[in-house]
Amino acid sequence: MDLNNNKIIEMYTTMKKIREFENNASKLFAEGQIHGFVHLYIGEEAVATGVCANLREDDYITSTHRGHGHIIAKGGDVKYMMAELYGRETGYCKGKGGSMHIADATRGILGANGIVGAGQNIATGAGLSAKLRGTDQVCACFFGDGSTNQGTFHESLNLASIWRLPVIFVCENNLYGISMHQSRHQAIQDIADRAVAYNIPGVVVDGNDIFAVYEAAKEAIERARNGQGPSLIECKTYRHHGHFEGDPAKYKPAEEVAEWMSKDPIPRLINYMIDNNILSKEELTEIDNTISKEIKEAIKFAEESPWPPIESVVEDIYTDIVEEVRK
Amino acid sequence: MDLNNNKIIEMYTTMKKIREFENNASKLFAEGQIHGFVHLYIGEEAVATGVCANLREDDYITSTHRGHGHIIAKGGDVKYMMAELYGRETGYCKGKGGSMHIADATRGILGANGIVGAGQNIATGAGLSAKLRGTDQVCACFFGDGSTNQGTFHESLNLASIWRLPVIFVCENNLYGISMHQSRHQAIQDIADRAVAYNIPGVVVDGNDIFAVYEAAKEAIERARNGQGPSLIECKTYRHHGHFEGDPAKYKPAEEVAEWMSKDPIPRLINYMIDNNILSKEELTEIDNTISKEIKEAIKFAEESPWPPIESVVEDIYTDIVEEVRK
Amino acid sequence: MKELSMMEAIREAMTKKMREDPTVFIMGEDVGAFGGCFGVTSGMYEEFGQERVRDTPISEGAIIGCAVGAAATGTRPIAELMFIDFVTVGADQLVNQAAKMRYMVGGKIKLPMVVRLPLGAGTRAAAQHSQSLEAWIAHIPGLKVVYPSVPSDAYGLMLKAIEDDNPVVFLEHKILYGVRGEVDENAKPIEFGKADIKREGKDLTVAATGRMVHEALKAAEELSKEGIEIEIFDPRTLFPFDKETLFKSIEKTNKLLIVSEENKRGSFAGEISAIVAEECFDYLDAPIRRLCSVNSPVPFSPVLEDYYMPNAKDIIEAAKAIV
Amino acid sequence: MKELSMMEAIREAMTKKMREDPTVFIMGEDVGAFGGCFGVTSGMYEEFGQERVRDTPISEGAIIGCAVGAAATGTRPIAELMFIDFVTVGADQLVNQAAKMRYMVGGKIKLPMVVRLPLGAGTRAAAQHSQSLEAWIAHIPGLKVVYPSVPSDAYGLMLKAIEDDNPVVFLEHKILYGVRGEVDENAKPIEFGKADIKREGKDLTVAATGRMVHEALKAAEELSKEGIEIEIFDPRTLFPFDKETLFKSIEKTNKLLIVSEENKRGSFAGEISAIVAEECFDYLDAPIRRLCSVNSPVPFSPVLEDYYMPNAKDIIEAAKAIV
Ligand SMILES: Cc1ncc(C[n+]2csc(CCOP(=O)(O)OP(=O)(O)O)c2C)c(N)n1
Ligand SMILES: Cc1ncc(C[n+]2csc(CCOP(=O)(O)OP(=O)(O)O)c2C)c(N)n1
Ligand SMILES: [Mg+2]
Ligand SMILES: [Mg+2]
Repeated sequence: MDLNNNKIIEMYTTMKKIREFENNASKLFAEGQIHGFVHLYIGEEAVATGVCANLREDDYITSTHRGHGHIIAKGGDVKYMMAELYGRETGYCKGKGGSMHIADATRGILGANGIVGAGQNIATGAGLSAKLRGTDQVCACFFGDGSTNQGTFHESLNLASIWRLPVIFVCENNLYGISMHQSRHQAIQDIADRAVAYNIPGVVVDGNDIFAVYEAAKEAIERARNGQGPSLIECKTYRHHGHFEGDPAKYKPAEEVAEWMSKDPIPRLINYMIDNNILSKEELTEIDNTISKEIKEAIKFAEESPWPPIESVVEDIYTDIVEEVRK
Repeated sequence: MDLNNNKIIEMYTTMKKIREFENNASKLFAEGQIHGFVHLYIGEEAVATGVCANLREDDYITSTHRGHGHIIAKGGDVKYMMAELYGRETGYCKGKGGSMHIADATRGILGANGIVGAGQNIATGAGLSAKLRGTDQVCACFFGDGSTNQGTFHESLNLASIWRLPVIFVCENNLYGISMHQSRHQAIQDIADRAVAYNIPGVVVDGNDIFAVYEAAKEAIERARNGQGPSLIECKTYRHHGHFEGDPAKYKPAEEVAEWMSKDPIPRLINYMIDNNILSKEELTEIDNTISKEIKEAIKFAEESPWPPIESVVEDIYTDIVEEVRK
Repeated sequence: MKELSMMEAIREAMTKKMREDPTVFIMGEDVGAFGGCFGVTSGMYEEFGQERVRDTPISEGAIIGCAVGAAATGTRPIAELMFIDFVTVGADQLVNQAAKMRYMVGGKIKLPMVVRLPLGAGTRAAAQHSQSLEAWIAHIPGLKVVYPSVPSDAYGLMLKAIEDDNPVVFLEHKILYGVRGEVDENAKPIEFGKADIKREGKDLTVAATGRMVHEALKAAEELSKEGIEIEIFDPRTLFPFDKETLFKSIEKTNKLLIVSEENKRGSFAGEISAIVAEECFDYLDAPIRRLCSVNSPVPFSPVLEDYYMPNAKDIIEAAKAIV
Repeated sequence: MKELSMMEAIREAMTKKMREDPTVFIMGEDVGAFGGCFGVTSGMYEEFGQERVRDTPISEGAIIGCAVGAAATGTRPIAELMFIDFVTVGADQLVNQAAKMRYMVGGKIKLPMVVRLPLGAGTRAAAQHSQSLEAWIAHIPGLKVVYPSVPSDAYGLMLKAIEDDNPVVFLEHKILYGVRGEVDENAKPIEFGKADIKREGKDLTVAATGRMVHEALKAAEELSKEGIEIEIFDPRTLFPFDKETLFKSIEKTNKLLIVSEENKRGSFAGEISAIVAEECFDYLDAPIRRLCSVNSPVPFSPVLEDYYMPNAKDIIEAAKAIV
């Protein structure tokens, strides 16, 4: 493993920041501060982190309804994210998008997406664009197990394959599409097997092992950057919460939950770091405190931000037409 | 092989009838008797014939824009088919459908279809219906190589697989989707490999060998009837004409055409029958003459049939509402 | 008579038909033990089992397309999509298959199927989970379109939708799921194409659908205090559409305001206006007003979303400006 | 000045922009060496090669969705679908992604992309290859909608469409591909939202789009012989829509007939009627008539298809009945 300690600590910081952001989002939702649909990434932090740790700022990602983790991992600012969850003018989307649509074009974040399967298509477009413009940018495309039954999955992998597009398809197999266990929504165990249909590499990794994700992503991203085309990486993971906040997730058997809680990627990485003297407990506490402070500030920023002016409802539809849409 | 001579002769008759129907359709189109889009099945006759020879009258099929062969093989009457191509009142669809929409519900023919990939979904519905009604009917679903890149292919095979539906997915790989050679529209050689993605059997057969098709279909249909779920059969074949009548098919290399003409399924079966004394040349001529007469009569029937009355434009949209749609 | 929520009324109607007819079944994402995204099918899985209350993978095209094949071959499927926004994912199956199949084959196949589409804004769910796309559906020949605003209508119309031998799109406004009202469970199915006058009045006809019927009712209370009596016309089905009842109302009031949650441009509200401007013009004393949502995607922020949609206050203002 | 067919005008405009701007490219089924289903891109593959004139698999969702991603990241894709009927297969990508992305992200992404959709009946291609779905497109906030009726408009509007930084849907009536007319190849792009009066008249305003403009022109010749002068209003873009020019015409004629090949129910013709009934009512002397296609799927048989659509004769009759 060619990972130096700084990189490991950086990845830990990202994972922890996602966890902290999500725990707070959960609390704020329960308190009625945040409205709409909120899908949390708790438990899956190693996936976004391990993949994005290999990306450059000018690389692209596409995301899903469960997007907070991807966005933080790609460098999104939690202040603007939180303000967006609050629906404030200072949010990433000026309050127009909310949790399911956060984007930051300056960092190649092409947006969370409320339509299951939509990101796959968009990722092929970003890959094609990079290719046509002659850059070596790549696009990492995140999506869930449930979305691999949408036609878009199939069409996008096929397109990326025949055009050898620089796209890394990252399947977050968290065992469920809402209440549908994977064993009921498809007849295969490993989604990575679907790579066969497109003649591209398909690998399975332990999605709760940050190093495994990192290595698999590294290889796939190198391939993509070198013009060798797309890959499919299936990360086996688990979401700790319900599908959305408010879902009691009665469909999850208790043993399954217990088993996966014991595989939580964050304690796992902490143990590794402590055992290998990468970080002392004190240093860890310091990092955690910094994160905690950053999230608190983000909440404060959001709370203190103004609501968007109602006139802005007609702005940002087109680059040019504004008032005409009101009528 | 458990085929008796009568069955072989019956299959020959079907293939020859398709060929004769299509040759005439081609001529009539060139003469301006038939309008719109006409996609001919010439060269692919063994596929529909070999599959449908295993079906019961109450089994279902779904078809494509290239549907004449499927419909004849499933027992469609060439008289009503030809009248439909002519747009006459006596046609299968009363002139409302034309070549791309011929159906005969009394024989389980759920319709040709102008939308590439649409039949796959409909086939799963027929399979589900058979299952829910507790019958042992099956549905054979025909589609082209090009259509296997549509999302519908993926979604349907997945659905049929998890629900173990009695559907036989028959891919007619004629090497092209219009002008796109298979090697350019997907990165795999054998479409049957895509079965892996759904954990169902996938087999490749020589689609110009009526016996190979028959045997593969027989097995898949038995599985389906016994509740063992769907299968994917890829039949390698070739269309002799352009994509539609009027397409000069400049994209086909001459050697490729020559190679496939030499594999024409009809002479191949004739040779087999003669060599094995299944049929004498005289008997063959008699069959051919009967077919030729039947098609001539169908053309006469079509030509002499009246146009649909213009008032009928508002009929057959709903089972109940008629005049109200005019306004 | 029983007091039911809109959601319960829909569920009870489906349950009644499923008890009567073994060929009726439901399919959709998480409609089984989970009870559906909004809970509409809650408890039905327990009664009818997984064969008749079928969980599907996330494949809207396959759901509608499978329903088409099933309807064509002797069953009566009810397909649920989680949000009308996802009908875009299965639009071919609805528009080119379900709606046209019977016609294309010359009337020899019938398609008794219901597609249930929850719609509407107000849940802070943003642009891809809040649309009102009834204009799309109503534009397509071959579909019937139902849009109830109260539990008793939902009950009677759902009974009819399941009995109907044609593809019926059943629109359910999410915000109305909790609205309660009296339902006669022995009531007959409600015929399609029969509007309901939700309130009588003489000064202005207000044509409204779905949630806007309730906003209009609120507005009517206020306006009445000021001596303005609006008549509220609820078509209940967009196709077939009950022109006669609408025209009769306009003959009385001579004025028409159409209220709809749709984006105004290309809305079904526009269709209603066009019908009246063509066939009932001589009774009109004033321009036909349409009060619709802004022509923008649905915004997330509560302040923007509330402003985006028409409400009782807007109706009051518009009514006063006309009368 | 050069005489070009509509198809050539579209091709020349695309070629011009592709020469000027290396980020413009085309993708679609068989658009390469084959030249496209109707031949529109014929010869472009030879000039620009397979990278910029890209054949795609049969995956309409992927085509539009890929264009969205490409447009968001620095290129200017032109996506061709073979028939507008197939937009149902990629409707999510057009409606929930292309149209809404900019809004959902607060204006921080722009999507300069063109989606070309051949439409219309008259080719004996039946119900799944003949629709006029412009009402669907125009209903969706976030899209611009262009519908030219003559080669010079097609040329100037296509230049503008490619320059525009927003998703533009470009509608091409198949029957008009062969229609010829003078085109100034040095002409400037035509601004969106500027209608064109295709013929002046004082007795009746006829609003028409696409092929119906030509039917109206034929009708005008006949009517003129009988002393009736119709004014033909061609909006050229459905959104933005040039109300001012339409209202000015109605202020003169006081009568409006809208002619469209769409199914009447829920048509964009209805939207035009509703705009006028709301904002220009006082100038109207007569009911607003809509002359559209029958509310049926498009039938195959030539006799039925011809009857299904409005033609010059129908326009003459309708005009006489109004004037
Ligand atoms: C086209 C579409 N269908 C359905 C939904 C509703 N929906 C939102 S998330 C979800 C489950 C997604 O499962 P998966 O892809 O495994 O992602 P996960 O939620 O597990 O991260 C569903 C069905 C949607 N948003 N879009
Ligand atoms: C959704 C859709 N996209 C495109 C078309 C246009 N089209 C008709 S047939 C065809 C090629 C189909 O190829 P394949 O599936 O291999 O069938 P084949 O014609 O070879 O029998 C295409 C692109 C269509 N009818 N429907
Ligand atoms: Mg999942
Ligand atoms: Mg083919």
